[in-house]
Amino acid sequence: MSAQPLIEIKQISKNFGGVQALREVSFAVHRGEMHALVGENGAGKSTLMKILSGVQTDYQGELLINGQRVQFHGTRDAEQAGISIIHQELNLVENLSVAANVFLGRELTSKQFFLDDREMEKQSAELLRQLDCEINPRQRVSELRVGDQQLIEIAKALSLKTELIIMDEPTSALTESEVERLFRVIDQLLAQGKTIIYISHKMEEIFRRSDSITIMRDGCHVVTKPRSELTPKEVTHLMVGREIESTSLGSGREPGETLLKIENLSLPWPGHVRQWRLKEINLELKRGEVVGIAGLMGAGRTELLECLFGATDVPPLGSIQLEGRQVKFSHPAEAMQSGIALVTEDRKRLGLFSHMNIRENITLCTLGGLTTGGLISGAEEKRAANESIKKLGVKTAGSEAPILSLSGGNQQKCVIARWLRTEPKLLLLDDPTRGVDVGAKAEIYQIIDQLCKQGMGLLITSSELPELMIVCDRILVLCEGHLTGEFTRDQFSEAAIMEAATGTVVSQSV
Amino acid sequence: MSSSSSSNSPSLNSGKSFWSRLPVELGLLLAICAVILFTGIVDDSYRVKTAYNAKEILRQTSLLGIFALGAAIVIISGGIDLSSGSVIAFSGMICCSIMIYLAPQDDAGNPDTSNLGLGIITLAILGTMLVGLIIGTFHTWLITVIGLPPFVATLASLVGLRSLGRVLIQDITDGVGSVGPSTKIYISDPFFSELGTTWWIPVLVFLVISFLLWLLMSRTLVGRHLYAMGGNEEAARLSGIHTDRQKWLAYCIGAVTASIAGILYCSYVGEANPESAGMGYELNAIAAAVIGGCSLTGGIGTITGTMLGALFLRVVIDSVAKTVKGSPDEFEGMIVGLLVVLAVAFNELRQGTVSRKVFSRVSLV
Amino acid sequence: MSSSSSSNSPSLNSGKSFWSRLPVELGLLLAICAVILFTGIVDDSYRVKTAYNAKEILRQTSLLGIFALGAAIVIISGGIDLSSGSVIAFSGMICCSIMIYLAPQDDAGNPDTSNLGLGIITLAILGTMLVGLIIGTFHTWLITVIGLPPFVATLASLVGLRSLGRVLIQDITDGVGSVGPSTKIYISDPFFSELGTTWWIPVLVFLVISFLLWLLMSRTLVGRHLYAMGGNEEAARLSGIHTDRQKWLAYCIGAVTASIAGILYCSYVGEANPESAGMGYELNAIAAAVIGGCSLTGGIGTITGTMLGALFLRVVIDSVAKTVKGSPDEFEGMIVGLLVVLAVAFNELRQGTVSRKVFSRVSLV
Amino acid sequence: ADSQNGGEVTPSNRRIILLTNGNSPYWDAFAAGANEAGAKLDVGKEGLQVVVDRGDFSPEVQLDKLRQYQGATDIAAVAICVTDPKNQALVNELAALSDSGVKLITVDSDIDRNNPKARKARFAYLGTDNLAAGKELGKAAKALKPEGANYATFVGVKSAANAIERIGGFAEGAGEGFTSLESMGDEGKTDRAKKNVRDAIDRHDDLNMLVGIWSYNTPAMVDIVRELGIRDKMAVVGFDADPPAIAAMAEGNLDVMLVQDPYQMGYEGVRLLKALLNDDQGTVKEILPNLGQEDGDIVETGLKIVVPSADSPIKAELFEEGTTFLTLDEFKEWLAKYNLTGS
Ligand SMILES: Nc1ncnc2c1ncn2[C@@H]1O[C@H](COP(=O)(O)OP(=O)(O)OP(=O)(O)O)[C@@H](O)[C@H]1O
Ligand SMILES: Nc1ncnc2c1ncn2[C@@H]1O[C@H](COP(=O)(O)OP(=O)(O)OP(=O)(O)O)[C@@H](O)[C@H]1O
Ligand SMILES: [Mg+2]
Ligand SMILES: [Mg+2]
Repeated sequence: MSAQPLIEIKQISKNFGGVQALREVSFAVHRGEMHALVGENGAGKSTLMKILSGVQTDYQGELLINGQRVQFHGTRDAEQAGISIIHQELNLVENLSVAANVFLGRELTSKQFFLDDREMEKQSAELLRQLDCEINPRQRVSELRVGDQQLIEIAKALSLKTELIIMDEPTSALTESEVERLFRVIDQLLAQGKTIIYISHKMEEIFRRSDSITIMRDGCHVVTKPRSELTPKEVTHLMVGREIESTSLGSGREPGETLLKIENLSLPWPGHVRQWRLKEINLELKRGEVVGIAGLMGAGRTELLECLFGATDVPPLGSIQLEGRQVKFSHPAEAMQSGIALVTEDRKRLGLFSHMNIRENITLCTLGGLTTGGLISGAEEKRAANESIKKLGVKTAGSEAPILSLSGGNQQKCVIARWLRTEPKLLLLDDPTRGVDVGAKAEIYQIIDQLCKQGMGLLITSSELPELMIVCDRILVLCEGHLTGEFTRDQFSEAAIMEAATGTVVSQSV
Repeated sequence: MSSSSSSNSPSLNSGKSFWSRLPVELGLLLAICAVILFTGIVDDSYRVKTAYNAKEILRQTSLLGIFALGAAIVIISGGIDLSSGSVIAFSGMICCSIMIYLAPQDDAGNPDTSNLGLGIITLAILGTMLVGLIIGTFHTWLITVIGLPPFVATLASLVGLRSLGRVLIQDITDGVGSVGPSTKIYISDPFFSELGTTWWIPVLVFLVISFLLWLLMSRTLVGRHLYAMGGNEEAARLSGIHTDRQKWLAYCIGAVTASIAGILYCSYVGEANPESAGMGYELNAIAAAVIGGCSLTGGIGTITGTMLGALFLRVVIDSVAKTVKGSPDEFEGMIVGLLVVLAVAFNELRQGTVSRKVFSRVSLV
Repeated sequence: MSSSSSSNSPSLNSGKSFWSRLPVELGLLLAICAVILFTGIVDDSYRVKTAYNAKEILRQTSLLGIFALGAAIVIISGGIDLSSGSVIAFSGMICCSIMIYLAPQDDAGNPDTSNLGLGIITLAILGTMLVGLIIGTFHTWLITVIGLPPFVATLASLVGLRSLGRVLIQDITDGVGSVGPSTKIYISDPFFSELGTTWWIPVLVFLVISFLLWLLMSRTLVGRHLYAMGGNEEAARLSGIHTDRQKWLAYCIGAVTASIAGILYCSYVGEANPESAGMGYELNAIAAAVIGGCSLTGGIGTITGTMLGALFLRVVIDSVAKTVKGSPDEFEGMIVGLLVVLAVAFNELRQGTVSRKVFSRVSLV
Repeated sequence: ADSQNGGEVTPSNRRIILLTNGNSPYWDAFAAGANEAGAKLDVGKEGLQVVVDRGDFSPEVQLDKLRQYQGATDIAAVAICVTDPKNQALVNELAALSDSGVKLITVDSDIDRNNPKARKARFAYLGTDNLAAGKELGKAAKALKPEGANYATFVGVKSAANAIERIGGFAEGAGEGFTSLESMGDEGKTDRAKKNVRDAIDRHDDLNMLVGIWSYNTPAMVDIVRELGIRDKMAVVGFDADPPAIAAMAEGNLDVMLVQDPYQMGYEGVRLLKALLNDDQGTVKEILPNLGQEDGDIVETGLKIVVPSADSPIKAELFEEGTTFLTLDEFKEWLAKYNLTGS
């Protein structure tokens, strides 16, 4: 590695009105390396990267590129200096076409002034082919799935052809196959001598390719070491500051009688070639059992859970039996009434009430029980909130703190707490650990295990197979809306499950 | 982690909840006092005729505040109601129509409104509020079933209701009594005219409505759900909140408060005149709500804030009338506009990043 | 996966882009034809005096359309401009003031506006457009620097500008000539009065402005960035777009188009009257834009759509005047309101889920 | 008592308020007269200030302002043009105001004279009621089209009292043979006014007379008639004399203007109020010679019928003796005398 580091971060601190997001962080990134950056939620990774990419322009400390001190005044400056970033949150304009988004802010023009859409479409098609996914560049982004949208973000970053590419949790919305493709692209980039800073909460990705690893905690830099000198266990330890007891879950669960029985559940998909988002799904869930639903992005996992929760726009066909009783929900409220809870996939958009504080977020669904004579009793509500906070170990100063002041993991715990207060028989978790750090993940697994032991039935989807294999007793595999496989713990194997998740796709499309 | 969050949160906590709760009301109180003080110094009428002016300002604040509260609740629930002005005009017309229908006839066969009696008046008021309820339901229908943006739905009834009123009043006046169609209905009943004129009646109505709505918004399930829906409608739906019912409630409160205001106005003015009554008042109401700290992106705002917002507006207008000796009516708009800007800018600064973020995200407001 | 997405995308594509591009304009065209047809059948004047009626409708459409386009661009950029009505009144006042200042004096020492000459008129027009530019800049300043929600900022100048105009016009008329202060300025110059009266002049202005704005919005960088900012301001900022400059452009276009409309209006009526001119026109403009398919959440809308929206409104109003024999001015509001609802509902159905999603996410609209 | 009291507090400036029913150039002439009087009679010397305050044709605004005056301490006297005589609330406020010691008169349009409370509230009335004015214009119209006519009336706010009275008076004065085909309001918007004329003409081929009720309606009618070139079949008559209307008559596009005398109203109003404030019986007697007798509290400021030239079919003898009959040139001279551009 060349002596002169590409990027030197020196004593950088950042403070958001009382929140010390970064405390005198300094480390160096060398040219041509893949530099992994890990840390808990709220460790300050994204903030640091925002500074590096000129999004955050006011901070203490200094930033050196090729030894020269730089001070960015905007993302443009960073791009000039050869830095591009894939942000953690999607930043796309949904009403514009794919091509327009890829070249947003750097549109190609003919005669200086007029847009050259044809050229942009051509080039973005090229970029997307690199990621080998054939999205039509003319398509509106709002018509794409989360996964494809994430790929657009990646294509956008690649289109800059910069020296350094920062990837802030690029895979949080991608499935295995797409991750594969991303890493193929990463290999190409590294081969071209580009430098990559890679942030993720997924250990196997961290250790897969990266040359060196930097660990952050509470806004401080803990250590930067070559990957060879670290093991996942050490990294986790350094991140969280304590051991994560990865005791094998699932031991000592004894499933009770049938809780949920689905027969020939189908969800029509008007105005689409595939016609069915879900087709003839059959599944059975017992009390005290955790069933995972695996599948590629877009397989229809969310839809399945939404069907059970009565949250779909078009009503599903087929029969759903809860405790032997036939049920048909036209509104989530009814599902809630009969003891079903759904922790949604997209926390920011569908889970949180960002204007409200932690207490209000936790008690929202169960206020009815906290009223005396029609009026909410403040004391009762506080008690309830604090109870949940304690039970789930939400790390916060108190129930009155704004929900946005929490880290991703703790926000997720609050959402789960909201639903646990409804004392559901059946808990639906749609990708509950997306963007949640290892520590919080482990805690959520524990919670899941406890709930299951208490006799609750859980249905879980996840974008990470290993996760499902840890927490579930059974795993069902969805593919293109069809149920293509069922595995019990003893049959769990990534290969077999991926086979089921993708296999039929091929057989269909040919 | 725990250490960090516990070290962050308190500061964050105090850093937000203090700034974001108190100040809207606090700032407004200060502003109001400042304006009153200024007026009292420049002009002596506040000193000489304190009681009279106080009563007058309170009465007018109440008339505005009553439907400003309605507007505020619609805004908090994440919508907007542009129709209040026309609802005021329309419901005034309805109220008077009911009264002349039920009124005893004089020997010329025309309705004699000089002495209606409590029964008829009560009936008229209830009837009018019912109409308000229907209008609110209609708005909800347009928004939830037809799927119109609230702005468009209420804009439509802003232009539609007034003209409907103008058409109806002619048929009604034509139908009743021997005189032909008229564009106005006069009510000379002394008791009815008391309603809007005697200062404490509107004030009382205002305070009662405020109290009820305050209870609703800050102490009940429904209120919490309205805030939730305003903040994040989709999440609210997925939390098992019947957003349609919530909207129905919000728009009905908006329309009914407006129709109550309409009754009081028409009692104060002593006539129903759908052509000019309440023209443009919807903007005053929205202004009051926004000054009172309601964010047009929904989910943010308080009853007390809106009350103070209305008071602030009226105090300013009165102060202009008192201090600008030449032709106050011309200067009014300018000064009101200026102070609205100042008041809202003030809140902005207080609420800081939070609302700033919200605004930047939802770019309409 | 790749194969699956490829199997979805084209269908998704054809399944959406067709429905979401064409129909707004298409639907409007159909609606317009329907209304015209209906009017032509019910009343003979379309058949007897076709040319005359056509010219008149086109002239009025242009007067409305010019500032409706401005409103549309502000809306597309994710804001809203409530001030156009007052800007129209104010700029009309400015235009006439400049003219009477520069006008030759008659023997009584009063300005003689009967023959101003091209020079003065051009100066007045340019001056007025400059004022429009200043107003737009002021709005941008309020929104970007002070951080007011566009609704509030433009609401403030809606009330403020009109009253400022009313105050200024008196000082100006007092200052010029021997006659005392007046609330109106009359311009009798025949050429100036041609501007708004001869049908093809406003139409030409309208078409030119439309073409330029169409180029801007659909063919240039700036337009693309305006759409981007309207759709997702944060994303636009992160992509290195100078959102503040974009906003400045949008609000200036809004204000300048309004001031051009103001000039034409005041030429059409031959007088400047800041008190009543253009009262409430801001809502017509917004209505035209919304009917034309602009979404108040920003990022969605077209120039052609807005043009058709304006045409639709005027055609409907004219048809009411033609077909309602009794007192059309009273029915107008009702029918306009109704048709606005129908038109927008129509678009809703067409655009289907996409816009539905948008609306549900951003709860204001 | 309050006004005295207020007077003691700030003797330097007490206001004589002249509250109009709305905003139109008609009231500019009125204001000119009032200010002229203020200057000539040097009211400033007594710490008085003449202020013209404008309504918006709705009783509500006048109510608000009347209450506002009661709340203020420096209001010495008020002259008001009542938007709506039938409105009881207005009467109550007027009574309250005069009870609070403020000198009160009405100008241009009076309260309902059969209402004792109202009549007691105001000291006197200066002007010509719109009903009479309407009648006179009606007669002129009759003279223009003796065989009768189909007419349309154009006004800002149809529900405004002066509109209702003028329209009613016109119908009465014109008598039988005259049928009203349209009565259209434009909310005070001049462009709407022109559109209304256009639509009315378009709707009724048998329409042959246009009647302008508010000052800006007449120019609007003239413009459209000129544009459509239907002057020969269309008789054009109207109230008030806006500058454009005067020009229109000069070029022969307007048959008759009925002109009230706002200038004199303003002047005399201020003069009377000043006299009342100083308790100067002499001037009061001079202005109201037969005060105390039947209708002694009414001063007719008179009407002017203005025709293009002497050879107009409209003749002086048609009208009440209170009404002055002028040709356009005479009228222009009269305007010049008071340095007015319109009336
Ligand atoms: N705009 C902001 N305003 C206030 N506080 C902020 C803001 N952005 C980040 N923070 C705070 O700064 C700290 C670091 O946030 P950051 O997003 O960098 O963490 P992270 O390491 O990216 O976490 P994750 O792994 O969940 O992405 C957190 O405590 C967060 O609450
Ligand atoms: N915004 C959208 N527009 C059109 N189709 C969509 C949209 N979102 C999802 N789909 C379709 O619906 C099906 C299910 O999508 P979805 O992403 O919910 O599946 P999923 O299994 O829940 O994936 P994940 O849960 O990992 O996001 C997919 O086939 C996808 O094509
Ligand atoms: Mg992050
Ligand atoms: Mg999903």
